Amino acid sequence: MLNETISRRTFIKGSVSLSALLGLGAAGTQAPKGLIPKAAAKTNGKVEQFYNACPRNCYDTCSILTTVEDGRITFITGNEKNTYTKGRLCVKGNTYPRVVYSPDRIKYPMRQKGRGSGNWERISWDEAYTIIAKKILEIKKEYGSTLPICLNKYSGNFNILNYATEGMLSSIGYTTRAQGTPCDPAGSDAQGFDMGVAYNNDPEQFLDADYIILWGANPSWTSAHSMYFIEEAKENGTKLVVIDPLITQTASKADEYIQVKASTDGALALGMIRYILDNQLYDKEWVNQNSIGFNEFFAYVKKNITLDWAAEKTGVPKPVIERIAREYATAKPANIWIGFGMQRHVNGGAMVRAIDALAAITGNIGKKGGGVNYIGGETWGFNYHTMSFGAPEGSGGEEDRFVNMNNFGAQVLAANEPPIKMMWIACRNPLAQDPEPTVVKKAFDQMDLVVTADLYMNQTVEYSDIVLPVTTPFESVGINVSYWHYWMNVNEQAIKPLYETKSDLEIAMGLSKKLNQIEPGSCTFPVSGDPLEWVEKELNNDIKALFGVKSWDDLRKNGGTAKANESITVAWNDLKFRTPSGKYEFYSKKAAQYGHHPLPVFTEEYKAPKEYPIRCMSPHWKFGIHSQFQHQDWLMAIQDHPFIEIHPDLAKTRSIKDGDIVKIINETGYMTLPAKITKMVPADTVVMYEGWWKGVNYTENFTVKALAEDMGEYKKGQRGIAFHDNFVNIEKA
Amino acid sequence: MAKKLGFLVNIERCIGCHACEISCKSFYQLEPNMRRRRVTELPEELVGTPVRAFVSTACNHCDEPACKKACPVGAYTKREDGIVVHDQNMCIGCQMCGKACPYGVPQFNPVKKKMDKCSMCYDRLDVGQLPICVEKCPLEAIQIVDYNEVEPSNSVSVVPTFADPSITHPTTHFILPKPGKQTRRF
Amino acid sequence: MHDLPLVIFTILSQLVIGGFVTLWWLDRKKCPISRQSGLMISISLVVLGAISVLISLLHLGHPFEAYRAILNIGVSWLSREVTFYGMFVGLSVLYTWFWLKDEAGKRSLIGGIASAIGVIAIFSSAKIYMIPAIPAWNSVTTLFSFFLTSLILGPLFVGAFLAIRGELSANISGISITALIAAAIVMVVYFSSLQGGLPQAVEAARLTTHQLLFWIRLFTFVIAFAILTFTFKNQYKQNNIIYSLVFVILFVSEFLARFQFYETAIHL
Amino acid sequence: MNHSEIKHSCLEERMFMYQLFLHYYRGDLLKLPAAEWGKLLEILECQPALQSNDWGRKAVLQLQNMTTQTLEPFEYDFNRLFVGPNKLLASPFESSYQNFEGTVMQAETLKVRNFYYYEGLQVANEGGLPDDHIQFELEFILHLLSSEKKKEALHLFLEKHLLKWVDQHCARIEEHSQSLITLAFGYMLKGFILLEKSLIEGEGL
Repeated sequence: MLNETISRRTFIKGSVSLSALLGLGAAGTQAPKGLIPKAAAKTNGKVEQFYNACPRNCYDTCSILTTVEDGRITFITGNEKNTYTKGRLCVKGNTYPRVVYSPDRIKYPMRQKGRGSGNWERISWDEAYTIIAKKILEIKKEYGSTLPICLNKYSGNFNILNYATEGMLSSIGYTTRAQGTPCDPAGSDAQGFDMGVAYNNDPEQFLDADYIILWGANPSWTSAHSMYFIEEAKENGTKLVVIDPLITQTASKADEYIQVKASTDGALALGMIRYILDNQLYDKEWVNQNSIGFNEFFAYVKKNITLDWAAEKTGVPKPVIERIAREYATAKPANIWIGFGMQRHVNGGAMVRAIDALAAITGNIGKKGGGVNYIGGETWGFNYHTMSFGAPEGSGGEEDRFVNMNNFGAQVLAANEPPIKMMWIACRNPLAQDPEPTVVKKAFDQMDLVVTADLYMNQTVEYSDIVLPVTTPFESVGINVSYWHYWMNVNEQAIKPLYETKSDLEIAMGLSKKLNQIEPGSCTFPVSGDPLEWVEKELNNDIKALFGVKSWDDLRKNGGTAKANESITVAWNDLKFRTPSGKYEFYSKKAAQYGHHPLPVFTEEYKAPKEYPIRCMSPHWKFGIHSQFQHQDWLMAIQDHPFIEIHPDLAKTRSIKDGDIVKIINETGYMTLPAKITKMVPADTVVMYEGWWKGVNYTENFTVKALAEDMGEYKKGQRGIAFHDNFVNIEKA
Repeated sequence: MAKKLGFLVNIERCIGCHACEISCKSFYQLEPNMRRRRVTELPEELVGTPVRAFVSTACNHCDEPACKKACPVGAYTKREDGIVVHDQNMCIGCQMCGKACPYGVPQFNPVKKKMDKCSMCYDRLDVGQLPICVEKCPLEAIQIVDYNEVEPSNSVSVVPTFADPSITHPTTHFILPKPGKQTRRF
Repeated sequence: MHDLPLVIFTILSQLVIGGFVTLWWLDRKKCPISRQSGLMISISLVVLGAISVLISLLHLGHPFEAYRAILNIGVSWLSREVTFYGMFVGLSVLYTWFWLKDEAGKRSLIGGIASAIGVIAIFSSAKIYMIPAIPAWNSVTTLFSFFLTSLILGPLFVGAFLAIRGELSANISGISITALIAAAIVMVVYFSSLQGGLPQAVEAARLTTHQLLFWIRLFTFVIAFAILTFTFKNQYKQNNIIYSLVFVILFVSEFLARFQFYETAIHL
Repeated sequence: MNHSEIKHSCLEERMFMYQLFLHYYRGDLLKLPAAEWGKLLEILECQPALQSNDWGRKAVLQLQNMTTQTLEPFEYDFNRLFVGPNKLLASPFESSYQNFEGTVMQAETLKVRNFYYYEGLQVANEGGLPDDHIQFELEFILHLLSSEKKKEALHLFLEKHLLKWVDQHCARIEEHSQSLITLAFGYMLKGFILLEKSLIEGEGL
């Protein structure tokens, strides 16, 4: 027991000295209090419900209903008032309670002493803002502009208010931006050349389709809510055809699955077109009235395309091509959904143009339930008020400078006059998600300051100087729409932000305040404001009319979700295309301007080098969206390690058995992971799913070169990456 | 006539997404490895052509529940509507039910030190709501059926990996996927 | 391994019941057993019985609520096992009391009742495991092997005890050899039925025979059999050392067999 | 010394220790200059509670070996253990131990919150910080210690909360600590909690 021999006097002296030493009163007297008298009105058992919006980079962009008891979330599910979400979430959405309350979240602003050292010190927001602001001003002074500051932000959170980060950086002057997208660029350009812009039919219209072709799309994993409508349609007698090099989960549900050689989908489409033209199955009237360049295209096909060639090229037997072509051409309406994966090839844009042409000659464009559906942006007409403040007076430079997001590392390193010295990273994990991660790391090494805003520790945070903790959707305000369905979803603040987390908008205001404190007028971004006012400012009359809502608050009170007016849910219903000619352009001068063939011709696929004969594809994984969600332990409990899918025939040639550790290697890099032997992949291809980073020291991009797609500059400023033209060799490790 | 409630699992519609499993876990705030519903992968050659197929199973609310016979404290009751309910208050955690169940349904909860299993959300059913898994399946692949009223003609009572139904007469039925046409290169 | 308490419990309870029946039988047959020896054996059986009960509680999530385990006696074999084994242990205490009081008549009566209940307890115990969910268990061989464990270990335990006390007058080797031969037959039948059974049973057989434990079990079994056969005709060799040795060898052997019984059980 | 005096001195000593840990977990010691550490060590060296058990002595011994070099990694290690941004190696939240998956703001956190409510208190930033951060629990204990009348509540809170998880917390510190100071405080806390346990057992209630 306690030692009685030490006198009380000594002891009291100790106690007093402790307080004096720390310059604080005894706890509970002068020190800032953690505990305070309880507010009188507090009672237990208060249950509230809030509407949230899942802001992830996902077709489904769900409307969420969040149950909050005593200020903490107890259940998160779909909003029944949204007929697309239908009250249900995907598996990832169901893990949101854990995302919010995992003890592993980033809680406080912190500074790392020595990039990658793991030596972090906690700093206040004020200190963080000061460090960043001072660096910005220092750079501005040294280089005469803010161009050495580079923003790399993309799709981690598509809340419209999150554009505040872009806005804040525009508000300090002209900066360097990671431009482009690893997502859809080639396909979006293709649809841009053909129709003016990519524009898709409402996915709820799968119910109206007579025939559905899912072309390189796997909605079972990437858009479960669309899959519901597809299954419903199937049950009503609609035929579902899936064209894919892999037997995906969706292909497993098809009435007919066609295994096409990767990167030859364009040849298949052109073969089908040849058959349709030969057999007079095309819609002459539609083509005559609504398109230009059909005759040139017709002539090209007649001259260059044969069914035997198509069969040879694609690996799909001629009779199958003929049958599918006939079925597709005679079904009314027939619906094609082109997946993003299909265009991640060096000829991806050209292939999408060929498929567009297939839909056009059969008159399926502009029809309810039909269409050649890829992506759309018709509901995104917000004010983007957060980006509206412009550069401050006297900013150096004339405009923003761009580096290609898809070749980020190399282009950052190559940038000079001025070089890039500071990086701001938000809603992205480039060290895991970019090709050639080692080069990206080198680019980081060149920086004076790397600031990353994130929810969880990941490779990019590990290699940053300052990390800023951000809120989950449930802790901030926002508004979301989808690039696929036609709903607008309100995001209410359901709970207080945990720890010291802040939204990108709050961070933008805070930094602007600090910049203006140090150097008045150095940042045009507002220094304060209620997020609720900010979000109201996003809605203009057009978007209010489109969705039939009076205001954000009105929508919040009335179900939290609204669908756009029917008039826009059928793409090109008015057949007024947004091309230079106003018609569907089989012959596109615009395409020629950008250095492409004006017609939807077949361009050759990337050929496997001799040493690396096996294609390694990295499609999306069902328990993650890029590098998000996969690391959550609820999902790790289902699948706790990455794997590579190998066809038994291929495995045999390398004596690889199920579960063996396999080394995947090419000139860019290598990694080792367990094999899963399966007939779901062809024997010339292996598959490693995208976005796995937790618990391994590699990412699927270790072997991916920054090989460009054929298109992307027209709509996205930069070409995309041919992720799926990644060739490797494998061996038993 | 009394009801005979059972799950009808439509494998044709199931995309193996695990949303049923995780929504149940989230709703009941179950410990990480506790699952009242589980999604398992079926053999690739299930319907002849190779496909990715999954089946989602929970408690099968058997007509002759082996758990009920094995339980030494009588924690199991079979309600009139056929739901097999496990009373966790009575359970002493002997785990015999888990051994006796041909489907290994009752799981030992290492925190509560008691067994745990699906109750078909009977408290929700009793107030006119659907079980969480039924309500939350994005594909509407799980249904509750009163087998005394309808015997779905296209359903079967057994799938590969599912134990012989003659042991406990489970009420769960399955709709098997229709084999699609495949043109494969390999 | 979380079934270890059950391994120990089943082995001990079967040993205790077997020993008890042997003691009662010898006593009833008027084989000369001193009061002191009878009391000592009886007490040791009660102690082992009590230990077995305590160990069995270890596999419960809530050991202090174990008393409720008799509630479902109408249908649950586990309830029955608990009830009958509980009764058996209770009666064996009473039986011990009559050894203490040296009341041969009451002793014989209570012993008889307890023996019958003990037999029912082993029967219930075996029935718990004869469930279709675990094909390797779901056979009458489980029942036989449980009784045979009792028959192998019980008499030897008492025999060894009496031999040490110098009071052994019956030929225990005979019973044990018979039991071992029966056990060998059951073993053969068991493995051939596993091989011809459901995939889970085949897997159980494969797992069992692929463990070193199985070969130790077989080896100890054969050694014990050899020693016993060697001593069968030679009363002089039926001494305390031999019986103690054989008991220990067979205890290990049976323990390993039971351990594997649980360990390799493959659920449907 | 008569009986009541012993108790009195125990109480003050306990308050000192709780205060020390409160300051520690609040991060007040992170910026303490090397010279001040010397003074703190002097105070610690004459604490009867510390000297009375192995862990306390071990802790003081550790701190006596302190040099300016050992001071530098202290903050980084403190953050790795208790603050982030990485996965916390020795989470300071009760729910990380009491909740099976370590999720914060669950039933376990609410129980702590209700305890505060019962005493008419709440976390200043309620909802923003899980109520069961060790810093709040320590502050709450200091509040309860300040009045003889709250003894029963104090014992209940210690038994149901702090004493239930701090052992595991200290074990994780021991496992992951890379700094002499965090390890010393881990030892010190472990030793102090042992004393608290025996004190409560001794006093019954």
